[in-house]
Amino acid sequence: MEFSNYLSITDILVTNERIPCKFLHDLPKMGFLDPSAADDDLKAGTNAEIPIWLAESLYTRRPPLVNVELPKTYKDSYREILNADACTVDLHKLGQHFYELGCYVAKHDIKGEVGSTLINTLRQRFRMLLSASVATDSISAMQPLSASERLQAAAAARTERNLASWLQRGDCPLTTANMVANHRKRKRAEMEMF
Amino acid sequence: MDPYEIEFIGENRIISIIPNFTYDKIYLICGEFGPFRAGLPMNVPLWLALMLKQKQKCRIVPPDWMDMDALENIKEEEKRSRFFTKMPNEHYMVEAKLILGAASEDVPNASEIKTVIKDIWDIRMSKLRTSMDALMKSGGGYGRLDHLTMMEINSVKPLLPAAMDSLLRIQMKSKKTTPANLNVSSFSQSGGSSQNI
Amino acid sequence: MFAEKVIELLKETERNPETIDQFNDEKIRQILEEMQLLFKMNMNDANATMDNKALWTTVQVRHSALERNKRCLLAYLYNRMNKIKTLRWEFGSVLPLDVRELLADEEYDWFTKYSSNLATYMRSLGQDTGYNGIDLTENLKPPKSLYIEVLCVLDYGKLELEDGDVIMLKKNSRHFLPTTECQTLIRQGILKQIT
Amino acid sequence: MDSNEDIYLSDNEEEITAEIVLKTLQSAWQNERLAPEILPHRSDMVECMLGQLQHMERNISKLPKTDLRASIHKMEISRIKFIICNYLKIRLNKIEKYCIPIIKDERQRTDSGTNYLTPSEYKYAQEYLLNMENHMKNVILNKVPGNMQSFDMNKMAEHPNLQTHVFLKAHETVNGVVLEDLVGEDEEIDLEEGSQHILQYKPIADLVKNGKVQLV
Repeated sequence: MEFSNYLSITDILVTNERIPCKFLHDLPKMGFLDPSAADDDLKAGTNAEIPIWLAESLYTRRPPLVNVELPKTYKDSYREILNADACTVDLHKLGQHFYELGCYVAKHDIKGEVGSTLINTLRQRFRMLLSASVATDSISAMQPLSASERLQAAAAARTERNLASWLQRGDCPLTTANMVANHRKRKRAEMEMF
Repeated sequence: MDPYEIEFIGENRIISIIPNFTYDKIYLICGEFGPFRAGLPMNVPLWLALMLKQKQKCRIVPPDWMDMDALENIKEEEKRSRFFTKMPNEHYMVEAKLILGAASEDVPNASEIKTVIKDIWDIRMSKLRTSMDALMKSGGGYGRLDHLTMMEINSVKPLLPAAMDSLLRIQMKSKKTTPANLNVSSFSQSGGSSQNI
Repeated sequence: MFAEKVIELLKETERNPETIDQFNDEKIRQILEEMQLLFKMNMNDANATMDNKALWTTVQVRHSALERNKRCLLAYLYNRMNKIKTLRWEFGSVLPLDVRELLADEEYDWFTKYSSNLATYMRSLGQDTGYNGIDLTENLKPPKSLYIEVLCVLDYGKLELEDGDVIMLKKNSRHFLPTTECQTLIRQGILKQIT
Repeated sequence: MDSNEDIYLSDNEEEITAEIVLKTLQSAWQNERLAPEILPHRSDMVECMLGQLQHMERNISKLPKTDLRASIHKMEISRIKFIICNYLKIRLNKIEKYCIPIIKDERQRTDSGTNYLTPSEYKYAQEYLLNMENHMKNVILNKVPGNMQSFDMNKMAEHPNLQTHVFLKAHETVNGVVLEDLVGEDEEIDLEEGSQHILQYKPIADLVKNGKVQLV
């Protein structure tokens, strides 16, 4: 999980995920927030899925304009599965930003069960990251990982590769800078298209 | 860090060589070395030893710890112990790789020695993975890692610290009761203030 | 939904983390237009809140959307600034034309300013000891040997070495050179180390 | 070619050898490399080392090109230049990334004379931030609706994560380091001389700065 900040693209994409909310007040001209309604205005009592950034901004108004509800992935039935054996779950399918989204909704979960499920899940799945980092078939080992888990496993795999090549090689070769090489590659690919 | 940077740090270790030339003392920034007397052992930093070896100006004296019996003992001890045992040298893998790579003819039983060092390394690496998993399961906030060498510590970066960071982050975030407004301000300012001395 | 175009823009950027894309002028213009429109709607509704109090919350919701758009646009620009910095460290202060064309005019201005600030800083290094500055884009890797063998990848021309010797770097020619004098050309992809 | 002549540092009269300067610089480099935040600068060490290198380079130029000693000295110079370049470059990276809080903290530190940045670094940081602000204004901020055109430093600021976990080796025994535990119970640990740990950076930040521990 990245240390989030105002200019972080990752964080912006995470806060674009939708969560279910219940509107507590009428919102004139905001009917489009609920795709199932045809009215121009949004009525109090409507349920709709809206992006986290919007939900947070509506929730923090005084008085709050919405109630944030738990997405089903964080409700009892899923929590039971995760707590039993988190390693059997395909987080990529369940929610690419499982932990990040979980942190947002955990604040709205008074009993604190979401938070402990997240921690449990992370602890259990650490060994999946360990094995994904050394897996020979890295594509299938990476498949069930969430977006942030994939990044961590990929970074660990890079460490493994660097170490393995250090153990094998005698020298430390100088190489073309990364962006230089990539731009040259792209240019070559573009030229070949014509 | 890149393994080559740790190798670079390890190259500062002092080892013994037997030069085949005679020369006055040399005054380097990292210390004075010599005089060089053909046939007489003397101490130099590892990087200098390798440079002279490459120019065929010396023979490298294998470090004391590069000895079959000693290494077999270490290997047995490492297998037996739940914990990491103390290595004869905090850059053992760097020294082994460089000396055996550039001057294997100077080391008696070089290929056996290479194998046993690799065995020790492998045992320790697999122990390291098990202990990382145990650390995460048992708490994941703090760990003591005596006797691990820098190269070994580096092999768990960024995986272990990143996982511990995530754990802490989830604990902090899911605890927060008052959410801040996302687009108006950054919402995880926990690491905000810098330290003053 | 609000602020969707800008998300497309960011997703685009995420797809190619290793290269910089053409500055998306058109999409940015559209997003700025969308913002002006939201703003205008808000001005109108704000004036009408006297009659309809509930409109005030609507105004606030739109304002959140405006802030969101602004945050996304700045993040897009900032992400590109970081890539442009990398260009300076890797290509040097002169960009190849095909790369330069990917930047907006303002971005190229920023590149130039970044580059000259960096140059001023590097020149200031070691002044008290008689060095005329230190180039921090060199010595990036731990040194292993003083000389290395290199292959020239493209026709580069003359290279004058510190000792005064001049060599011709022609495509496919091989040379044995001091590491310190060819490391930058290797980074720039003109020479390749033969191992 | 005597480079081990004793050298004096301007701000304290203590005699210190080039060898010690190099060791100090190397450890400063390693800490800077591994710490999340910018550390107090060691430009005294950098300047001193550059002086040594300069002296050395002058002497080498008097030796024949193929002289063995010349090669050895050149190699050592290369090694030290690598450390210096890498050290300064890592500092620049942090200065750019965290420029807003760094400049803010630095202003207070300058008043008390405990500044972390060298004058050149400070100038670089200010210029960098100014360029960033102008660029964001030119491309985006000046074109958004009137009431939201400001460049808000507090929002824009990116802070180093001081709670990140780091590896360290204790140079001397330090007792009673308090780890913040979120469950509410703080844990106290002792760092014995020579022991190694992984823990949060924040509680040991001062120990890094005063040299009691080394990041690894």
